[in-house]
Amino acid sequence: MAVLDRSLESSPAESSARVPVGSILHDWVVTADHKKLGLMYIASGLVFFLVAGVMASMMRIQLALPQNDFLGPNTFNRLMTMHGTTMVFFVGMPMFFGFANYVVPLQIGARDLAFPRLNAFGFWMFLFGGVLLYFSALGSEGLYGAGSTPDVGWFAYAPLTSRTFSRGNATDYWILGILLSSVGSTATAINLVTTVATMRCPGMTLGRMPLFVWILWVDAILVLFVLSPLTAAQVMLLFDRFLGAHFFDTQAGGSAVLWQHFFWFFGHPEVYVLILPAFAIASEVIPVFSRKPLFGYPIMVAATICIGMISMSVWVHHMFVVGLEPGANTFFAASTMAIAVPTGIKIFNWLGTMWGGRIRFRVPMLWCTAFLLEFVLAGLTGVILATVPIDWQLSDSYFVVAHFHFVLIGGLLFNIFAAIYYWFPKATGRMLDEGLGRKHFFWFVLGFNLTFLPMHVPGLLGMPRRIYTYMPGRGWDAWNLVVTIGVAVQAIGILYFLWNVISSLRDGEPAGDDPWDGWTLEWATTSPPPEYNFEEIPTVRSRRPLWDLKHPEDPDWRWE
Amino acid sequence: MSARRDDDRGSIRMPAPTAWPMLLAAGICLGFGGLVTNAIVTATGAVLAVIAAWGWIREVLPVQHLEEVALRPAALRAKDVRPSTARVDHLEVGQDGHRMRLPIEIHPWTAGLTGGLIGAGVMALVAAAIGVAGYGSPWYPINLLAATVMPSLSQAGTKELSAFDPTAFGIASVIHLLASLLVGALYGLILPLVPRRHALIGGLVAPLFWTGLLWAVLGVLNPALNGRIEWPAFVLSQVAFGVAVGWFVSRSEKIATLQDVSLAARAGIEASGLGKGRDEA
Amino acid sequence: MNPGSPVHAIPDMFQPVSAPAEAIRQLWWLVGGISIGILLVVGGILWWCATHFRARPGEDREPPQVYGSNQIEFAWTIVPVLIVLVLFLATARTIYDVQAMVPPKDALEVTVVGHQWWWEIRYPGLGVVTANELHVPASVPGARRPTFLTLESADVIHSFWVPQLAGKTDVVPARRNRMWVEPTETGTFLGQCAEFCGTQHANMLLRVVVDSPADFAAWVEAQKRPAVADPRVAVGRAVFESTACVSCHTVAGTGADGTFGPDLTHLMSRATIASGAADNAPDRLRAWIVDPHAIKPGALMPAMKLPDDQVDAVTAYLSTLR
Amino acid sequence: MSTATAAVPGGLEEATGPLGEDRKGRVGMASLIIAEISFFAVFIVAYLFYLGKSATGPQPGEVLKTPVVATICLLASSVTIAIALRALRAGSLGGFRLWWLATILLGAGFLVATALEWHELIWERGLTIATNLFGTTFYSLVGFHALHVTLGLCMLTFVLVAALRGRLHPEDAERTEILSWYWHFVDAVWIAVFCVVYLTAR
Ligand code: HEA
Ligand code: HEA
Ligand code: HEC
Ligand code: CUA
Ligand SMILES: [Cu+2]
Repeated sequence: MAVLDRSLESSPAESSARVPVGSILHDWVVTADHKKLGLMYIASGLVFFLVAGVMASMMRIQLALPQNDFLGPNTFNRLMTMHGTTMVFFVGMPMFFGFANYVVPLQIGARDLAFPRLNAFGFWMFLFGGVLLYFSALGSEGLYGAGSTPDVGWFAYAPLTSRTFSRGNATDYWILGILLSSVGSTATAINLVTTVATMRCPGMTLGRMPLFVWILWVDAILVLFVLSPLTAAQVMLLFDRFLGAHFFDTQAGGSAVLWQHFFWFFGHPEVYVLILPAFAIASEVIPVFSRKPLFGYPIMVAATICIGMISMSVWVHHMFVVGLEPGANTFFAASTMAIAVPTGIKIFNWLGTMWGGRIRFRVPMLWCTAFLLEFVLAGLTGVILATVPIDWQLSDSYFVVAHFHFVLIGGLLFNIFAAIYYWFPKATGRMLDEGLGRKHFFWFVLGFNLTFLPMHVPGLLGMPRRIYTYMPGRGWDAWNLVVTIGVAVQAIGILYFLWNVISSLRDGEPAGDDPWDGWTLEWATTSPPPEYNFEEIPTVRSRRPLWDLKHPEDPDWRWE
Repeated sequence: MSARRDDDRGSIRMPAPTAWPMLLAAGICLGFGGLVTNAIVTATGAVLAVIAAWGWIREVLPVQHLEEVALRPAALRAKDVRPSTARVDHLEVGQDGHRMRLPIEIHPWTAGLTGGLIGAGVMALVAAAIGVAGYGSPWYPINLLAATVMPSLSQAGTKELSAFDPTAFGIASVIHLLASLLVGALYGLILPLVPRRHALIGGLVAPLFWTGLLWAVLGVLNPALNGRIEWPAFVLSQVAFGVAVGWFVSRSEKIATLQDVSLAARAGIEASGLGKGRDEA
Repeated sequence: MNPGSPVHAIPDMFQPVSAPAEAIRQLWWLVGGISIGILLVVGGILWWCATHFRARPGEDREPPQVYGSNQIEFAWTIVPVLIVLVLFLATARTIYDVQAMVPPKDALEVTVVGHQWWWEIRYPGLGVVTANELHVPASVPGARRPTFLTLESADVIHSFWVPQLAGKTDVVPARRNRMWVEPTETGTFLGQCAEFCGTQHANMLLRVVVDSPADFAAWVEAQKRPAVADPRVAVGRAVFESTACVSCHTVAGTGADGTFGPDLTHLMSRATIASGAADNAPDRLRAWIVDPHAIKPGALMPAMKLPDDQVDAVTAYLSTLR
Repeated sequence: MSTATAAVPGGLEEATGPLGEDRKGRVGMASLIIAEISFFAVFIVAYLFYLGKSATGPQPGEVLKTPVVATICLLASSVTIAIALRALRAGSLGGFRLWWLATILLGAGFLVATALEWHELIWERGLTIATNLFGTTFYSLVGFHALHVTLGLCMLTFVLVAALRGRLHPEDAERTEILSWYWHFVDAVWIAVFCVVYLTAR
């Protein structure tokens, strides 16, 4: 292959700008290309994130002062439900599938996913599910005649969701929106499992798969196991509401606790479904910027599998206060705490990777470094909650809200940002601006800590979650005000980010094939990669094929 | 990485773009959307779904519809990955060995675990002796340990605590064994990292350290034990444990030969440059 | 009610006055301490890495390629296992300590029924029914008297939470949960419903008044009496009894025996109305009867649309129900 | 899909991994079956959880008859589909059509039996999905199974039509076998349903 300079003017990204918009749109809508679908997942995830973020900001304005009347109870409850539902199902999930779609085939040296059309189907199911959910704002006849979005909380405890207590169609929209998008997610998970199992390039044994691929593979398998129980539970609820069935009808002997079991059997693994991609990203970014291979690769794989398996046996920790037997509480306390061990292994192995490296603190690495600290704090509050008697105090309080925003933002979102900065050059051919990136990082991390660190305190002082207002004088006022101010600071960060994306798309610095001096296969093709990814399917001999080429005197395959 | 070279082709076949999956999704969503809007929506959705499903089937059967994607001109292809100019540092090691496990003679698991078992026995003996000496019953310390998880025992008086209780015995044994084995394993792993004075560190410093920790938290962990414990005797039993494990672990390996070896080697670091690599993959 | 008892405005779990809450605070120090320790260790290592292993600009060298170390990896597996073991043992014991408690013979039995969005409180042994304000006796040395609560729900899931007394327990329809408190200090302690239960979840507040044993006995006596019948407010009473009020509210000694809303027999003995949404002051009471939704939007009591004079009369009548 | 394109040079199938891209149909179907198993598991758990908890009648023991014929039909269809596949591999398209048709008929027989059972339960015993917890859990579980049988039958019929029109060749055995996995899975679910619903009712 000739080593020639490529002038940007003739790159495909540029030339497509001259094609009419309608035709571009058509290209994206009918595509079966994993890269385009991946980008669409990520883009729609970002849009949903902004929407849900704005909803969160409105809730925070309402809560800034005691007995504020910026929002009424119904509006607040709807925003709360839509914020949580959106963030979990329409931000976290598409980010997982987006990065999996985009990166996995490139990293395993494949041309596409195993079932490209099924992939498109999965994406559109996800998107239309979300659209249906949001259509409730117009289409659902609420109690007061106006349209109303669902207002039962993101885990929709029975019997609040029964026809008796939730009239109108709002709850039906919630069920259907999630049900349909889950079908899409299951399809995509099947696709990913199959792709990784069967389409790795020659030489890429399981032991040579990049850890990113490993973790997402485990994650997709986890989705197979836990998403259909949610689907089943939603179907039951649908039967209750439309056919008069009694699954969760407490008046006819049905059980409210059964719904909780079904929901959390999905719900807990779901949070690991969300966090595993974050782990995957960190496992990719930290080594590259520390200039060392990942410390303890085999044990990292083992820890991932352990997390996947244990996560299916801990769901009752969301139910410590429903009054189960002490034996059950004890067992699930043990299994929940056990998960700290494989997670700890991961943390320490990332630290081990950084130790002795030559760390380049570019923006992706900044996010991952911040993630390490924030996530440990978040995990530790998780362990505090797993201590059952303490959970009796703190369950359903703002301490829990602080815990899960710490994991979801400090853990998941930070890494999503890292991934966006890391792979943006690959996907667009242009770098994101480093200076703006640092501003984004600084403001967002500051705002995040200003918001969610103080949020632990009202929880410890007895403030329950999901309240639209509270009485003055309970010791919560000042804390809530600080929390709300923090959101404004976060918003500044987000605005820098948006500006960065928009301006860099138009005139960012050209990236070249391999801007980070990376080691996995995606950096061996162009940025953006051609539709077929590689002219020739590569062959690999180690976990870091590009290292082998860059350091023929000291290749990895001599050691692995 | 090396590329598999086929004859240079002008194009690669990729699945053709198709709208059917999107339309099927739209159909299904409309179909269900009718539940909350209008039956007409359901009907439209169902029709759309059937048509789209058929369209999709025609797309892949009998042969899937592929599209020729022209290869990019050579100038626009990825550049070859070239050797880097950066030199790679290597860890300094005092002696040669195999990368996978350094030093070769260590059997950390077995040594640590056996040590833990021995320590468990020694500690149990010491504790039982103290129990007999102080309260005339070997079961006394055992019951106290079991009180960690058995609230009934934590309220019990000295008389109940001196009696044999099979449940308490079972629970205490499990806790005792588990903790001993884990700490033993830890000894097996960590002591070799320390260049010298294994007996002192393992036998005295470490037990004193965790006794101090225990002292701080025992009130919460096991109030019953906390109320009745005699610290000197407790420290004695811990030190007995530490000495036993430390002695066994340090005896079972030839630690002395490692004193001039770098920490990296003692820690069993796996790195390029340490030991010999494979020549051909 | 005992006016002298202090109101503890901050429902702070770190100022427990009852056995289960006390046990939890102790556990907190253990778990919190360990957590802070771990955080410091990880933070320290991270700090060290960030300061000592930064790439210096312009340096064209790669660091030693270290792949891992069995010893070190095992070590940082076992240490967390040990820590988890300790945490687990402490957790297990406290769970049994609290959950396996058997009511002593002279324990006070109370049934708390959660409604959308208020609390019904019954003392089955004493024949007392009240709402939103739970009175319990203080447990004094020598005559310990814990209170055992049976939790039931009339509609959806609620959760009973008064942090200074005990952890929360959910109130689940078609299920009877139990919990207990044993306060050792008198005073009023605040809490609120902690499980999302619909529109007015936020205003489903709870007050627990811990009385000295003597005060408690006096309170019980007062609550057992039927409602006072003050002839001066006979008009208001007549209005009350001839409107739909009676189909939802009970006033012992009158024809009013509805159970959909709170028992009003001794309304004036309570410090707040509508489950803490408003103070129990005459103007608030009047406002409530005129339009409950102005105070508690979405509350399940309809605005009765009574003419002004009738509202005044009813308010006057209710104000006599001490 | 894969066999059909095997002849196309330079297509997707080139990226052969250790498990082989020609296995992707199998892996995909196995994944789908995993997801389906956990779907049914939830309905089974719900059925068992509510067994005997119905506040009002009818109880399973009073109305359920052991569906012997239906069960035999479905179990037999698993055998016939295997024979059909063997015939296809051996290149005997005639045999394939015959046994495949038998499979479809047996499956349809099962559906008819279920329909009759439901007819009796609904119209004579007055048990609907809204009657009590038993009705709720029974119709959902058995109904979802029947739905899967129906879907399976549709796909089987599709293949039969292709075979009758001469579009099916021995090279398609792989794809057809993957379809048969689905059918076996449906059969296995029935065994579970049979044990959980009908055996406990006796
Ligand atoms: C990405 C999502 C995510 C992640 C990763 C986690 C991780 C954990 N979570 Fe969290 N959790 C949520 C998302 C998440 N959680 C959400 C969304 C909710 C609320 C749902 C709702 O009610 O709406 C919730 C709620 C929740 C509860 C229920 C609270 C309640 O409602 O009563 C509990 C209780 O046990 C819990 C525990 C844990 C634990 C033990 C972990 C562990 O996995 C953490 C492990 C990590 C560490 C411990 C740190 C690193 C480890 C070391 C440095 C090693 C040394 C440490 C020790 C030995 C302790 N979580
Ligand atoms: C990935 C998950 C995720 C993320 C990222 C967030 C992000 C945020 N969340 Fe949320 N949250 C949840 C998941 C998440 N949340 C869940 C699962 C629940 C539980 C719901 C339930 O109880 O059912 C919850 C509940 C929840 C509550 C509790 C509600 C209650 O119990 O009453 C609160 C309150 O403060 C809150 C706040 C916030 C804030 C301030 C942010 C901030 O970080 C948001 C930052 C974003 C912005 C500030 C937006 C920036 C936008 C702009 C700058 C404008 C651009 C505008 C356009 C171009 C349109 N969240
Ligand atoms: C449809 C039933 C219904 C009717 C009719 C009704 N109420 Fe109520 N009432 C309730 C409910 C429910 C509550 C509790 C509301 C809450 O706290 O959310 C309540 C609360 C109250 C309270 C506060 C009680 C407390 O202890 O906090 C008062 C006072 C009251 N009602 C008076 C009246 C009067 C006077 C009338 C008639 C003019 C009336 N109610 C008619 C249902 C009703
Ligand atoms: Cu009742 Cu919340
Ligand atoms: Cu969880």
